[in-house]
Amino acid sequence: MQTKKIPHPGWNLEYMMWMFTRLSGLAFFFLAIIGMAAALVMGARNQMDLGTLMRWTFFPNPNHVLDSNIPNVDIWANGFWQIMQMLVIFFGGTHGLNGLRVVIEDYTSRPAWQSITRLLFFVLWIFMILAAVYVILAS
Amino acid sequence: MQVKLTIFRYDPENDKKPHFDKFTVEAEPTDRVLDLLEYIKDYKDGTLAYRRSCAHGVCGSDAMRINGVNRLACKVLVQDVGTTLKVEPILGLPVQRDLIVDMEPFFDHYKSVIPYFVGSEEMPQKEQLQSPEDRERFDDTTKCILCGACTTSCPSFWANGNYVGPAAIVNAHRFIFDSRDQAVVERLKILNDQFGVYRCHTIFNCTDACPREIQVTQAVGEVKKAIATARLD
Amino acid sequence: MKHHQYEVVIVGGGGAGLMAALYASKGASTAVISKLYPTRSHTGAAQGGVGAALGNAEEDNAEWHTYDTVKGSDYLGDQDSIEFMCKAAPEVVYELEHMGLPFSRNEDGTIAQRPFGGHTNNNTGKPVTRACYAADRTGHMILQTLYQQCIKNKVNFYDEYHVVDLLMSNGAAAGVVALELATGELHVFHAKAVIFATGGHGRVWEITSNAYAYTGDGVAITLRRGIPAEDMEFFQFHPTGIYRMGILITEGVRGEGGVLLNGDGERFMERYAPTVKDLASRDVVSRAMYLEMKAGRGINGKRYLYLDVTPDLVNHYATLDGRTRPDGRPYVTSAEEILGKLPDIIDFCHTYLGVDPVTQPMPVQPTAHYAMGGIPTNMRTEVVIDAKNKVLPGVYAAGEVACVSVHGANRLGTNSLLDLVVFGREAGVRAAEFAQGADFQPLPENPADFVRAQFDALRNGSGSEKAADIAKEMKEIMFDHVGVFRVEEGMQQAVEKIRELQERFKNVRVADEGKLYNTELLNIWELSNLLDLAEVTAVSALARKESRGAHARDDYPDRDDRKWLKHTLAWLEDGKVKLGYKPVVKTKYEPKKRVY
Amino acid sequence: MALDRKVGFWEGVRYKGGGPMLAWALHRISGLGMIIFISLHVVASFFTQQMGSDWAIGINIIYESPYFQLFIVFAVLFHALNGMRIIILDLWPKMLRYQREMTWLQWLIFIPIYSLTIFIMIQRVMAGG
Ligand SMILES: Cc1cc2nc3c(=O)[nH]c(=O)nc-3n(C[C@H](O)[C@H](O)[C@H](O)COP(=O)(O)OP(=O)(O)OC[C@H]3O[C@@H](n4cnc5c(N)ncnc54)[C@H](O)[C@@H]3O)c2cc1C
Ligand code: HEM
Ligand code: SF4
Ligand code: F3S
Ligand code: FES
Repeated sequence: MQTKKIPHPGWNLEYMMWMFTRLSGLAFFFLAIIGMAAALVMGARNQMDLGTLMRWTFFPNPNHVLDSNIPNVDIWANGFWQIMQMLVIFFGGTHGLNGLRVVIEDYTSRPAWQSITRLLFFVLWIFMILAAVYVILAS
Repeated sequence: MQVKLTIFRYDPENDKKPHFDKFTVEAEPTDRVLDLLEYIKDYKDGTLAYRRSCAHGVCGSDAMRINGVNRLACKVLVQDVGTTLKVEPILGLPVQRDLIVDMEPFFDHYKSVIPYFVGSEEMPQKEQLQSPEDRERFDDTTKCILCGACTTSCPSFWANGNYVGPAAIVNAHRFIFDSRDQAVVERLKILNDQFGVYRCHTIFNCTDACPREIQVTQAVGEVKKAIATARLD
Repeated sequence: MKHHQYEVVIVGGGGAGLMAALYASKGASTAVISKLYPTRSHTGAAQGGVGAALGNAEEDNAEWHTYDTVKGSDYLGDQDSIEFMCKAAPEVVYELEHMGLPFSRNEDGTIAQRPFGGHTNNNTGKPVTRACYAADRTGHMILQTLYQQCIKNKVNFYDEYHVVDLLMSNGAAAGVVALELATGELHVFHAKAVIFATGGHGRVWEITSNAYAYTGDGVAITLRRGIPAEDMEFFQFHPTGIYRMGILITEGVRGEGGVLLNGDGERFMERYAPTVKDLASRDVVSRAMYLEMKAGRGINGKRYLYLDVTPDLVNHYATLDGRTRPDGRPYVTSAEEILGKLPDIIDFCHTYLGVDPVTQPMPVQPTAHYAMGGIPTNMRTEVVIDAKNKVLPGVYAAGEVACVSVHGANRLGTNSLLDLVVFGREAGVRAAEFAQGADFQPLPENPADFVRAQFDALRNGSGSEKAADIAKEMKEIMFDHVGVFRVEEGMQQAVEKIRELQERFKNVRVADEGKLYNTELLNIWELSNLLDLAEVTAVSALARKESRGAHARDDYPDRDDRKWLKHTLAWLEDGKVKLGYKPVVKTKYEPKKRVY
Repeated sequence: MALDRKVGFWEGVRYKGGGPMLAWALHRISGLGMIIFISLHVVASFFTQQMGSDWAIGINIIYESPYFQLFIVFAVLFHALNGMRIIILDLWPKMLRYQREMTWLQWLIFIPIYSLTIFIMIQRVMAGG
């Protein structure tokens, strides 16, 4: 059978989040590779505390690596890494919180509950992103 | 050889709670589990209730949980499952008596996905042409006998009875990928929903359970992809 | 007790019932009552194909189809009905295709067809491709497609309602009584017209391809209400059932070139049907197999033979036969082709035999398969109740339960599915027409009493007999003595035995006192139906002193057209079988000796 | 009158699903583990930075403990690999036929990497890190 184009069946939250989950999943791989490579180049090799390495990789923020024995963390504090941090937190937070929503909605069939949980999640999501952005910019 | 069966019993008229009954029967290795149930019903306990008809895996009456997995009792032989058997009703549908569950919710989901051909209403002069390749495209999902083994093996369905379930998606797939059908987008719209394909998390129990060896998860995946990309391929 | 009212009530949700429902619901309020979920009906088990002279791959026409069917019926079929059915065949097949039925396809996109036993090119006598198929799941596809269309057309279904009685007033239909399985409650359906489409009764025999549900309820119910049963001695034994289980292996296997072999490895059908060999009609093949096994040429002397479709062997015999494809190329098959065309058969063999048909032969034996006889009807599916074809107003029958008769003494493969759709449609149309021009008959007083009495008897038996034992003895004696081959003595024995079993049956007792899903009560009630049908079958068979089609007697090996070219009618009166006969309808085909 | 349709937790666990069912359960657990951990962490960092409150330090102590690290490494690694498998299957549903092989492959990649990680971590702990 040949590929056949059909009208789009419609955009909705579930559809968009499904797509977003897959795309962000892919994005994590790239972000992680870039982050990890940079962290290693910049000194994590000497350290190899996995927790720290991961914090570097996923959230390259001076705050985050304070307790390492790498003295110079200033190089992180530039615009590029700030954008990377924001991307990670945006993707991670959205992917993860949406995942949590999916899990909860898997187990609730009552529509009333659903609107409440959705609102809650929305608030949580906004708060988390704002908090993260604040932390990033303030450091 | 002797086979020991532990069978789920529940009779709402007399029992408050379900319990298990044990039976021991003489059997050949090539006997079907259904043959054992028939023997028990004939000679040991006539009150045992279950559904069956064709006895060779084509009518879909006797889906039940045999040693922890959904199977058709007429399609498993003693030699495939061993001599200690635990037989229970399929999960996620209300038990009406013993191994009989209420299939209505299952059929309601089935009916919700436009599970019928939509074409022109005119009286035909000749057949609509379809190439063997186009016919092959949806062959797998035409095999479904609506036994319910897949849907009732799916943890997502257990968790949430609103999920249409793999069987309904399989039957939608059968028409979505039929080159003659004209209601493809309507079906995709129905499945592009919170309780449509998105409740499937590729758990695969459905494919393992399907007695017709339909690639159920693949069918669900193809529908997801058709929705995601607005393409049929 | 609950009451319902519909203009047309259809008993049975198989191919015939659903087709009738589609048409009846266009003109009248309609309900389908079925003891199984409609998709569990036995039509779903049909494998090989539905016959229609589309002529997609090679020359074919309805005339040939008609002649083949008449000849196949051993001239007992009513020729006007047969002609009607064969003419309607291409049209209904196209209609099914437009309902979405996924037929297998030829390269040019048309519906694919395969050869089947007894279907021939009337000029050459060679097998013709006439069976329209969807792999080896044709019946499944028909059943699913019709059910889907019923959903589309919002037909009313009463699923898992077991019809147990037919109600009549003023000599016409008034409705039916049904037991709702889930609650054990009796329901009365008041109707202007009732269509019976309850399928066959193969469970009378020990080895059978038929479902547990095939207990002849329709015929038994009508017999009890004074309606005769026609041609009950003609029951088809399909040559190739899986040894000991009876599960059917479609004739399509032989259509694809499969060959029957005896214990000496000989293709014995050459001796019995020199032209079409393994594709002779079913009665001929079953009889030949029986003779081979009787002569000690079963596999290892046992009572089975081999059906072989391994590609090498198929190609070997295809070359010897000079078999060609419709386009003239020599016939050479491969493992892939066989896998593609017979997937379910291969699956059955894996599951139940541990045999791979692509590399190993399958052990087979004849298996009780199809009831040619049943409720007598005319061409318009109206039930007729005497030798003069007096119509019983408002009662219709279609499908395997009916005897139109298009199958006569022996049904050709693929003609049953055709029968279902053609006469199912006819029944729907006719019943709706009837309903538009008729009033509801008043319901009889206490409509459920007759059934209650039957159930009470089952509940109050002494309990000294087990239903299962009686069933087993009935099946064995019927298979041994009223099976593929029959002789006076054996059948006499069978009749006596069945009568004895009828007596013993009175002592059976239903242990289950519950109401919900009391399957035991219904199974035992079904056994009472089987016993009645077994008796009618054996008595009808004993009376017919000739061999014709599926009724093959050792002591009367020849067909006797002078005395026996007539349909049997059997009434059940006060537990006794009364026989009568009616003439066969002949149009243009004079009886000839039947050779394949 | 019929028995409720609800499937209890243990009832569900008793169902003999295959490898993919296990993978799904682990994917869920790891995903939830990560998001809960990250949420706490972000909130904690926020409070630490803003008001230097002490409870953030408590959280840091938890996630710096070796057991927690074992879990979180497991979660990240498993979730990433399994997520990748799911994405691939979503893109090419035909691969679902080779599901079994894919699951094998996934474990084949997972086990050495995770073992190596554990090995390194244990080594560090032994070395008095
Ligand atoms: C294994 C097998 C293979 C076959 N292959 C072919 C083939 O290739 N080609 C061919 O032409 N024919 C074939 N046949 C024959 C053909 O399939 C059947 O004759 C045909 O399907 C019968 O259809 P039906 O509609 O009359 O009955 P069914 O489809 O059996 O339907 C009977 C219906 O009646 C209902 N019912 C019965 N009793 C009651 C009751 N008391 N109350 C309420 N409802 C009741 C049942 O629930 C069911 O819905 C095959 C048959 C078998 C068994
Ligand atoms: C390489 C990285 C990642 C990939 C490839 C990935 C991929 C995926 C995919 C494909 C799903 C959907 C699963 C399904 O529909 O069944 C998913 C779900 C989920 N992910 Fe991730 N993910 C990654 C990282 C993360 C991270 C960092 C978090 C936490 C913040 C996270 C939390 C979740 C959660 C909670 C779910 C929902 C679980 C469920 O529905 O069962 N994921 N992930
Ligand atoms: S897809 Fe398979 S398991 Fe599911 S209902 Fe159909 S036949 Fe049964
Ligand atoms: S088991 Fe359920 S989650 Fe999807 S793959 Fe099958 S439907
Ligand atoms: S009895 Fe028909 S599928 Fe098992």
